[in-house]
Amino acid sequence: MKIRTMIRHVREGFKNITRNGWMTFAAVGSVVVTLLILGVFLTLALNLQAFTKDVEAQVQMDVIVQQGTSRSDIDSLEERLKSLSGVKSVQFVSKEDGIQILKEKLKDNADLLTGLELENPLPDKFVVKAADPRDTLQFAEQIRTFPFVDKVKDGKDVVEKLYNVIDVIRWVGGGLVIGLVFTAIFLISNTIKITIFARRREIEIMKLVGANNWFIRWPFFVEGLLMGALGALIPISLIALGYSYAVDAFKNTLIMVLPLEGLIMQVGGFLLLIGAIIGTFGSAFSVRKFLKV
Amino acid sequence: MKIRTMIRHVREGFKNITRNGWMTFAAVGSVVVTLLILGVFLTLALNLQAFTKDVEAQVQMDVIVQQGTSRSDIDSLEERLKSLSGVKSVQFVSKEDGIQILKEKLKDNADLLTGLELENPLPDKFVVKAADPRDTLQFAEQIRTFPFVDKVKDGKDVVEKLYNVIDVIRWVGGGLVIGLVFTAIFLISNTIKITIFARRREIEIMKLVGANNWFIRWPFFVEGLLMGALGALIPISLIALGYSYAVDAFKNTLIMVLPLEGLIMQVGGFLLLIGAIIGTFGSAFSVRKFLKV
Amino acid sequence: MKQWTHTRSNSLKCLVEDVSKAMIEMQDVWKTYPNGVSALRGIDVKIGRGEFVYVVGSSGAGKSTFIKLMYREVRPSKGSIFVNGFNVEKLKEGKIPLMRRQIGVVFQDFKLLPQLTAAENVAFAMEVIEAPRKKIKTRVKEVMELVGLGSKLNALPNQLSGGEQQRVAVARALVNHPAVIIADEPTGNLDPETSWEIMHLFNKINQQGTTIVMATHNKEIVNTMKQRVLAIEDGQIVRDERMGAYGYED
Amino acid sequence: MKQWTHTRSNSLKCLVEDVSKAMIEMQDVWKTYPNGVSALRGIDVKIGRGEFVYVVGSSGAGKSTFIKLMYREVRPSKGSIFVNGFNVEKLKEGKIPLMRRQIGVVFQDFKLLPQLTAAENVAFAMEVIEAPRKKIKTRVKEVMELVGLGSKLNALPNQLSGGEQQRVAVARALVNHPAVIIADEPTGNLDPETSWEIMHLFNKINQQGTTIVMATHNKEIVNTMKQRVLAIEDGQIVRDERMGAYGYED
Ligand SMILES: Nc1ncnc2c1ncn2[C@@H]1O[C@H](COP(=O)(O)OP(=O)(O)OP(=O)(O)O)[C@@H](O)[C@H]1O
Ligand SMILES: Nc1ncnc2c1ncn2[C@@H]1O[C@H](COP(=O)(O)OP(=O)(O)OP(=O)(O)O)[C@@H](O)[C@H]1O
Ligand SMILES: [Mg+2]
Ligand SMILES: [Mg+2]
Repeated sequence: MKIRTMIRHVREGFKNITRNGWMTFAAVGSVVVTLLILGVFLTLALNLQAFTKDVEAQVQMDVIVQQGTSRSDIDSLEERLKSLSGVKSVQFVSKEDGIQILKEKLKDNADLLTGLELENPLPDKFVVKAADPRDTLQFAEQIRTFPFVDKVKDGKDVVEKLYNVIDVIRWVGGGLVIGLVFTAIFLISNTIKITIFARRREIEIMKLVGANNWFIRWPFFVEGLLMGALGALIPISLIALGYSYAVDAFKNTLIMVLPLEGLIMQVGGFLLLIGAIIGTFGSAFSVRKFLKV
Repeated sequence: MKIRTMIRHVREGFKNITRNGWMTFAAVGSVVVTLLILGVFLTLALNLQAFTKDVEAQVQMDVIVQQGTSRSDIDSLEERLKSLSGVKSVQFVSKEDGIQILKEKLKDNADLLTGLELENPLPDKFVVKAADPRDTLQFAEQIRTFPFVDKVKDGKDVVEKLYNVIDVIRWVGGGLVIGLVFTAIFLISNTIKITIFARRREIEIMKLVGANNWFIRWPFFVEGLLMGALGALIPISLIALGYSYAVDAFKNTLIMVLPLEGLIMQVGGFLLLIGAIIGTFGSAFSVRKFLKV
Repeated sequence: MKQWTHTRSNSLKCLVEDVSKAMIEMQDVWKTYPNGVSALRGIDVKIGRGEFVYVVGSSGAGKSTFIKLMYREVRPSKGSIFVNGFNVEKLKEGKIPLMRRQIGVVFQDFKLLPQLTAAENVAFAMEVIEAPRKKIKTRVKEVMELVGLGSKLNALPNQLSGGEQQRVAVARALVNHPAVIIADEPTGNLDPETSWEIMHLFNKINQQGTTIVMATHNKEIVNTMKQRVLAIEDGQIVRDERMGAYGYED
Repeated sequence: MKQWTHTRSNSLKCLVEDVSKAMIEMQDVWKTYPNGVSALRGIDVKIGRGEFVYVVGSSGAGKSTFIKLMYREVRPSKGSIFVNGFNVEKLKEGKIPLMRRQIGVVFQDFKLLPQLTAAENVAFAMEVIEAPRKKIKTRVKEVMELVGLGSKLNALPNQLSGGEQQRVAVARALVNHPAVIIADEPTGNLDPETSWEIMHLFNKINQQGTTIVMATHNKEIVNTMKQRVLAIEDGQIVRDERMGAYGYED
């Protein structure tokens, strides 16, 4: 193909956007709305994922040291725990710290414990966190076999329930996002298909006048790319705007939200990618049907 | 309008579905996918709402009775609490019950409390639930003024945080549902608009041949209604099927899901309504633009 | 062969209606299209009830524009138009279809509904006036046979030859026995023999009192069937002859 | 006025090409449309390089079908078709455009691209063969002036009169100096004078060696410009005369 022909195709692609005015407008409208909903969803899903990661990261286990273990044995146990690959942090909590913490837990009824400081029945312990919280229960099994370890409290019941809930949230969230991605792909390519169906006579005429398939396809490629990109830029801007308000609104509240820049790069990049790819190939693919003349 | 004309319009509406074969097919495809995503969302949102209601329903307050209050005074306090309008349940927890509960709470460290039974330092209390959990804090204020009440533990901090989280979930969920409803309306009517735009010449011809606006509109009404209804029935069936699996899958798990029948009635009814209304009026409305001939 | 006087006498049958008033009247009509093309410039013309008028002129002279004004496909930039008592420009929106039902139009580009069969296309014009189904069926068959398409009832427009499509358009214009038939080049895609059949049909209908306005390039037809001829050049009526001829020599 | 012998002598210029072979050849070609209509029944015909052939026949006889076979708009049910050395039916998909670029077609229904202006429509046929932009611009202007539309370059098809649209279709068919021009009723919407201008144009092009096949209903043209006449009736060639006449009397 000659360069001037390539230039011609790009020029025609641009012109077609305005030539088909109303129809292109409507189609881009559909792309915008579809990608907007997808983008809002991705934004929420990414935040939800960050939130569940955060919750998971709080999972830890108490490694209870046997009563009467010597300081040096405790130190060597600490070394051993720290040397486990995949362990993120090991924090020593002495029996004295333990009483304080228990008191805080009982709050109003803390006075029940007065006097216990003198003959402290609590053990020394280590609070251990795994780098990957999902390994916690496994580490617990392993640590139980270590010397000087009385028992390991991994809160198995609670942790398993927590994982259960998090897994459901992730599956549902992930399923929705994937479903929405496919929905968006379908809706965008379907809309483009309809607009091209409405122009099938023109494609037929072009073929009858001697155009080959690529000559006809190229301007549709360009047009589709433009429509997709245009249809992505609008929702990206809207989401960036809306999200920056949300970040402000949730500042100083319990709810943690991801920072604007990184999120917009991810969501925006993805929307632009979908818009451009589906726009381009959706239109090229739909044209194919009418090229058999 | 004569009856035979009405019959003719209905017949033409049905025929048009097949006459425009491919295009109608594509348009119904878009309606199906749009309503499917909306339906899945509504299903999740309804379940989420039920879940948050459930969590809210667990909010309660402890009304601590002053030490040494006589049994009859306690009884009259109970009467008084029960007579408050808007209070759902009032449960008496004696100091003895209190120790048991505390022991369970401390679990492994329960032995710390041995001996406390003899000189029980815990107070008697009432556990009070409001019919509308949101009124709990207000009731707490009110109950604090009652005689023989030492203090009211309403867990204000925690409850307020909980409400905060629930409110965010509801706002986000509600916002998404409303957003999706509008998205669906836009996408469906836009798709129909494009298909009608592709047939604008026909509308023009009809007018030039002497058809009046209603004569042209009626078959489009019927066609739009059919497309909308068809486009709603498919996702309703899919959601019913998928949801019945979900109900089975979540049986005997932590996650509570709403029963199939009620949900499908609500979601299905809504989708059918949207499909039919947008189908009918979307097409009639789009036709209007081309009637000015 | 029909004569103008003949036509006149036929129109006497319509005395009960307002014969004194013209069937079609244009007063100082101008048309400039939005792109600046001035298609008609000061048209003044009266066409009586029962007349048969040829509109001739070179390609792009303004014949179709002149014709499209009559049923309000095109709106004049200036001037007034009366058709069968309707003031076409002052008509309320709801009345436009009523006006159009008085007129059978053969469009230059046929304007058939592509999704409907030949018979359905013709039937459409009758459904619009809410005729009973049975009557539609018999009448549609009748006119389709009149134009020689009795065997093509169920063909879609794109399954018909150019001339067949044109005859469907003719059939649709006739089907409701309109007061006026306006035909824009109705024989452009027909062979001479078929053209003459259509012309004889128009003639017969005209003799029954229908006003006919027909734009045409067919010199032979115009010259043979001596009727009134309106010649349009460059947007103006340059000739208006009773019993005229096509009048261009090459 | 041109004679068949004249045409022959012109085609001698093409001796370097394969003159012995016909430009267009059909061997026992049949066409039955999917709906069962049998449009062509056993067509055998040879059209030599540089010939000028009129195809006549009544409406629905099969002229357009005959013509559409040549550039593969319609596929035969049976038989083989050769155009300028291409075996039209055996052609690989990728070669079809190459074959079509040898042929300039004036379609009966014009087939103009509605979104493009008159000039852009004509230019399209040149863009397809990747002609340089400047050459396109000058050549498009040239042919548009040849068909008398020098002032309508920027009008969209729906802003043109019927005859003007038809002439844009003619201009598009000429623009690439094709080896064959196939014209289906190219003067159906033109007044006699403009028709003659187009015919003189075709004549000149034919004298330069271009083969021309033209379906027409215009008796006057056929009878005046004595050329080969193929008469099709009911899907069969019923007459094939050198220097023939339209040959139907009404
Ligand atoms: N796509 C089609 N499907 C079915 N039948 C068709 C189709 N195209 C044409 N026909 C039929 O085939 C026959 C020949 O049609 P064709 O278009 O070749 O006629 P024609 O000679 O060009 O007529 P005209 O002078 O009216 O243009 C006609 O009876 C027509 O109805
Ligand atoms: N919609 C339009 N917009 C702009 N210009 C137009 C439009 N329709 C027609 N014209 C121009 O107005 C002039 C008259 O057009 P009209 O269609 O009335 O011609 P005509 O006499 O019917 O010609 P033909 O015999 O070719 O059909 C022409 O120059 C044409 O280009
Ligand atoms: Mg015209
Ligand atoms: Mg034909």
